[in-house]
Amino acid sequence: MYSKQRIELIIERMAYKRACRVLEASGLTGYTALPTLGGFGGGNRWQRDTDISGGSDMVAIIAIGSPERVTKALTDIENILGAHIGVVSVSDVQVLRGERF
Amino acid sequence: MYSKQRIELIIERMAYKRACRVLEASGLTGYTALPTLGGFGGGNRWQRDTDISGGSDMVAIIAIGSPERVTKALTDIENILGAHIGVVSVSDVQVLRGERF
Amino acid sequence: MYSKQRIELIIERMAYKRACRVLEASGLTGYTALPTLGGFGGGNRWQRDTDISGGSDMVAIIAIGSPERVTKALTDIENILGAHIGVVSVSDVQVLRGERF
Amino acid sequence: MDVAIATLLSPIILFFILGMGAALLRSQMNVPEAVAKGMAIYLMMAIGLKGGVQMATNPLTLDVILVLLSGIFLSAAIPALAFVILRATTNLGRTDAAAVSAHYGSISIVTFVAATEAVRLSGLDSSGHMVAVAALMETPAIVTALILALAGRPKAADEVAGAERGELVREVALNASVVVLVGALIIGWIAGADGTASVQPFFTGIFQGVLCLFLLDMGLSAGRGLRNGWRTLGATTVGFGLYMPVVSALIATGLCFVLPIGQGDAALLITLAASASYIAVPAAMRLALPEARPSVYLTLSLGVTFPFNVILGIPIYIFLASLVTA
Amino acid sequence: MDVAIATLLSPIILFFILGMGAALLRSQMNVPEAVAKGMAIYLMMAIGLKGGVQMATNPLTLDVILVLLSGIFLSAAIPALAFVILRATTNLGRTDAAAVSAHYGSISIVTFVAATEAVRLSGLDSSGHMVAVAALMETPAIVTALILALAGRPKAADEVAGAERGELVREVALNASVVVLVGALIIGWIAGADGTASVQPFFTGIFQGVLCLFLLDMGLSAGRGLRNGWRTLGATTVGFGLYMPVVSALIATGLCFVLPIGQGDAALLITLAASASYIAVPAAMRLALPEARPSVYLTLSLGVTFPFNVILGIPIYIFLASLVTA
Amino acid sequence: MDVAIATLLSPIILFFILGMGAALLRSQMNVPEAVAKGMAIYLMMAIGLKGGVQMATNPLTLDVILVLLSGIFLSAAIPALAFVILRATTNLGRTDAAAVSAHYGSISIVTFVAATEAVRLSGLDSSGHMVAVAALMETPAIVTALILALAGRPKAADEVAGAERGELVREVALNASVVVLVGALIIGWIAGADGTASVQPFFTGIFQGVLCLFLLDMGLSAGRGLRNGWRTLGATTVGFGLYMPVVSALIATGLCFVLPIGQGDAALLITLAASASYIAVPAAMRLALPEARPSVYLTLSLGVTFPFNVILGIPIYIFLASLVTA
Ligand SMILES: Nc1ncnc2c1ncn2[C@@H]1O[C@H](COP(=O)(O)O)[C@@H](O)[C@H]1O
Ligand SMILES: Nc1ncnc2c1ncn2[C@@H]1O[C@H](COP(=O)(O)O)[C@@H](O)[C@H]1O
Ligand SMILES: Nc1ncnc2c1ncn2[C@@H]1O[C@H](COP(=O)(O)O)[C@@H](O)[C@H]1O
Ligand code: NA
Ligand code: NA
Ligand code: NA
Repeated sequence: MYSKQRIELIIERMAYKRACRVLEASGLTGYTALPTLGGFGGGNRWQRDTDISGGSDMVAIIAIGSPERVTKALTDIENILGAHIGVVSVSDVQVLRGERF
Repeated sequence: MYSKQRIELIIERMAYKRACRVLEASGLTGYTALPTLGGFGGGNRWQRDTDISGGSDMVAIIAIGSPERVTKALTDIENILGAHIGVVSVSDVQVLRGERF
Repeated sequence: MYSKQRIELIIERMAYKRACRVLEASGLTGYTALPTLGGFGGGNRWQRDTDISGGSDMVAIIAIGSPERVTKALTDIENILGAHIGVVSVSDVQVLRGERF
Repeated sequence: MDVAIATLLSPIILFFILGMGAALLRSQMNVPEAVAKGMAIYLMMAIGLKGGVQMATNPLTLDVILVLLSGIFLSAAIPALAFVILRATTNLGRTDAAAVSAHYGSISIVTFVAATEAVRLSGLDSSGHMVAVAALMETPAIVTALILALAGRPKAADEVAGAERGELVREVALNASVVVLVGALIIGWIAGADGTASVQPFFTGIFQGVLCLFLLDMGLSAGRGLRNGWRTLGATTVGFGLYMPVVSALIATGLCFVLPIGQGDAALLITLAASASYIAVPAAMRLALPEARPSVYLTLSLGVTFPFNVILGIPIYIFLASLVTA
Repeated sequence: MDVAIATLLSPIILFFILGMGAALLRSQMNVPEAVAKGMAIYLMMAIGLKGGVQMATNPLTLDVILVLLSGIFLSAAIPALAFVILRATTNLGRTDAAAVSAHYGSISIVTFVAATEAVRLSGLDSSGHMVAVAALMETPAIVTALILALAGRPKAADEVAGAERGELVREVALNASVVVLVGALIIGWIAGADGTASVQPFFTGIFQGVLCLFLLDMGLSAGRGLRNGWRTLGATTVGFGLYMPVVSALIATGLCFVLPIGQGDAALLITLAASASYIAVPAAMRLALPEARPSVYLTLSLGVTFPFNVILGIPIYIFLASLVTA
Repeated sequence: MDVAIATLLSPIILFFILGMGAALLRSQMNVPEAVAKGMAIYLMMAIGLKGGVQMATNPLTLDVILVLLSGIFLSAAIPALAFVILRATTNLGRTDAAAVSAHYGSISIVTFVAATEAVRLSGLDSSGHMVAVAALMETPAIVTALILALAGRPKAADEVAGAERGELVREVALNASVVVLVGALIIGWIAGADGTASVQPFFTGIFQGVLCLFLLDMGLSAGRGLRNGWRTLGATTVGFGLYMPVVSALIATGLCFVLPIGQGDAALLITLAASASYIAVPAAMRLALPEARPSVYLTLSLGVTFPFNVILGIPIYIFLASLVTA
């Protein structure tokens, strides 16, 4: 097993592509996006279904990578999160086939 | 980067609102809910699609917060999980903009 | 709180049942599968919606269990990931009601 | 007999059997949840509108009100009987038995629709207010079952953390099927046949076809429920899922003898009594009695009783109704 | 007056009110997102096709081109007025005010459809090129609003990381509603009445019914938006959501006096001016002005102005149109 | 020629082109997966029912059985040829080549439907048992391809962990398209024209319209597949995706000369031979040959061959069929 880091970025859907470009530019070899149902933040609850506008829709992006690449990505993610709605967290994980990340 | 904790609560959908209220009451500043597809527990497999009743539907709730708030939330979550179907786990994460959590 | 491990397996949908069987065979008491929206890997982006073939569809499987069971599961997961598209990571978590895992 | 065969060979039932067969053979096919939910809302709108339009032409007579009250009575009374039978013949605990009995007092709107079609195929008439009866029968059963479940408790149980006053009432009184069914009924009543003419191609024209697709999905759902869940049920519990609808049907038949009700409506009332809920009641039970096991009540209602009713029960209930008016 | 009541009692509006009521009463029911999105695409295909088929039979005269240009003018000009009003009467900052005003310059296609039905119910005719007007009015408002928002900035703001040249233009010019509406319009134009005959049962026959289901969902969406969001809006902001559509309508009415336009088309142009976007513009604003608060502009457009227009506004706009041609 | 133009200008094809254009221009619009899956099930039910009803009126003659067997033969034989061509002209390895060839032996049901429409537009008749031919042609190709792929392996490969005996057979024999197509065919056969009359407004009335929406989505899917995937394909591989359907069509045409088959049915059989699978076969390949690259076979089948067939191929295949019966 190899030690890597895992980014979990929860971000508004309209900024999803921007986040993707940033992750790719940082050299991360992959990421996966998951849909969300709803949530709470800034004192407001939101819910995906029956929000016809999709205005508060979020996606969760998971990316596993080496600490250097993760650190590199975080600078730009911080910039995105200055403008866009979202939250990011980083944790330590172990992976198989470490050369892939 | 600031050290925080991440709660991951997988809970039956009908108890989702109860879990939300508990998380909000504990002072956590936000959470995000994700849909699920299926799973396994107690010896039974379940699958979301084509379960017309939605009876075994689960949601995954992710909340990032300070250790104190997370600890506070866990007492009530333990109570909910005494009655409702679900699993909770807590892990350490690093975040940007630590004052938000 | 009890110390356990959390497997996060992101794997192509057609291999989902195989992964389920492996997780169950390793003695893990439960897992939950989450849908995905899209992602990036091997230089290619993919997106779930409007990919009529479902060919690049992935699922994310989360399983919490004791380190021994997780280690046991990982051998077979490594075998699956030799043939199928996917990524696995393991992290440390704390749980309530530790006897369940 | 002819009715039974005609019903069995209608595309709706055949698609149900197809779905159930595919699930039992472990096919991986499925209908997306979102589509199934969308169709469920559509079906309830269509049923409600149709009932409302019919009610707009018929005054709300005392006879109708008697039938409405009978529906409420059946929904409230059947769970008590079901509870006694379950406690006497199965090894289900008090809470599980109460939860199961709530399902049998309440109704299945799809079974109701399938019965409406079979009634029509038999050349009988049914009236729009039976939709109102169906809507009224959804919830009284839940009240009875909660009384039964909680009666046995030493003292009021502690609330689950995060529970909120009124959430159960809101769930029971404002769930999708009540909102859409009752709402569409009222809209049909207000707008009448003329006002709804422009929406009929959608709500009437393609109704039967959508029902085929929905029943394919119901078949998959029932088949999978049965295959995953039957092991958790003892033989006596499975048996209950097969004879209880007939018991409820007989009670309703008895009641029909003293009610001012036509043959078609009687068949529908009997079917409603015999049918078991698998969406609204399970949701309410998760909130009110979370310790009751969904694998028991869902397998029974969706995997055993629903297929029984749709394939075999409805012709029996139409036959019972013919006795009443004979 | 009769038109107002007929509109109010049509199933479409009644289902909207049902959904809004259920949401305000905190019902948990919802229509799956996927189904709502599917219906939205369907509705735009149907509207586009219908418009295209009608345009195929009528030549593109100078009169028509004048109406098209008027639509573009209204979409571009209304935001400037809205911006001035918002800055003068509310406490919204420059960016929020610009974002809100973009919504009021642009249009809501569902309001347009509801108005088309009401116009038809009033016995008036409307023409296919009004769909083209609707499509053309979607985007100019965004340009005006961006100019207003950015004019106040000391210098060009730094780009958000990951932003790409052209992404905003692509989003604005190739979003689903532009692609489907304009695409279907052209397809209807090419294929004509004969070529589209075989698809009419889907796109015309069941259109009204699908609209009922869609408006039920819109009602849920609007009601929930209003319930969650009204606290973030001050009274003057809510007021803006109620009088701004009337202000825009009056401007459009004035323009209609000098335009070569029929009564039905005038009613639609006025409605378009009065309607506010809640899908396309919010998406564009998230990309272009992410610091503007969606809770403000969405609550206003979807929770306040949309219900106002659908329930009360449309009869007013039809009345205004009758003044023009009188 | 006229047929080619009429086909090209039908709304179905125009919506396909619209979707493909939008995707190639990088529009972000999409049709939700759940809706697309729901429509796919609907289309297969409709096709199956229609075929079954037609078969109910025509006896299963020896002529029909010959056509059925020819379909099986084509499905089994074409992959062998495709494999040889791919190995000779492209740099694909044995496994990739085998996986691709499975797709070309199997069929695309949407191409089949589009051809059925074009055949009808050309004034030709086709018969219900062609649906059975389509269903039968889905799987033999997979068997051939697996033999080709595994023949080259030194010894039986180790099983993937978690693989289960029978899972591949279940996937191939009980996937959604087989279950629904064959199931609906049998249901149509049992229920006949009378029994299915009440579901015709759904399954026939709105069929063409739903097809438009589905093909819009297919266009988006094909366009995106092509845009993301074409770089992984060499020029010779792309070429294969363009000439292989014609090669298969010519083989089928040859066979038609010796078969007792009408012109419409011949056109459909040729189209089936020319069409390539993009749902059922990819799924089977992921289980059976996971090391084959989906980006190769999906891009080829969905991004190259499907658009070719739908836009240009079908008129050619109808022309080829006219040679047979001439
Ligand atoms: N480092 C990663 N972190 C998260 N997901 C990944 C990562 N690498 C690959 N994936 C997911 O796995 C899929 C296949 O990746 P690959 O095997 O690299 O082609 C991608 O499309 C992603 O959804
Ligand atoms: N602490 C948190 N943990 C998880 N998700 C969060 C958290 N805070 C915010 N979110 C998500 O981000 C969205 C926007 O939050 P905010 O920026 O606080 O308005 C919320 O609706 C949540 O979905
Ligand atoms: N160890 C676990 N890891 C992840 N999810 C679990 C685990 N155990 C249970 N679950 C989820 O919780 C549901 C109910 O589990 P149970 O309470 O064991 O019946 C399962 O169907 C899973 O979706
Ligand atoms: Na009942
Ligand atoms: Na406007
Ligand atoms: Na083929």
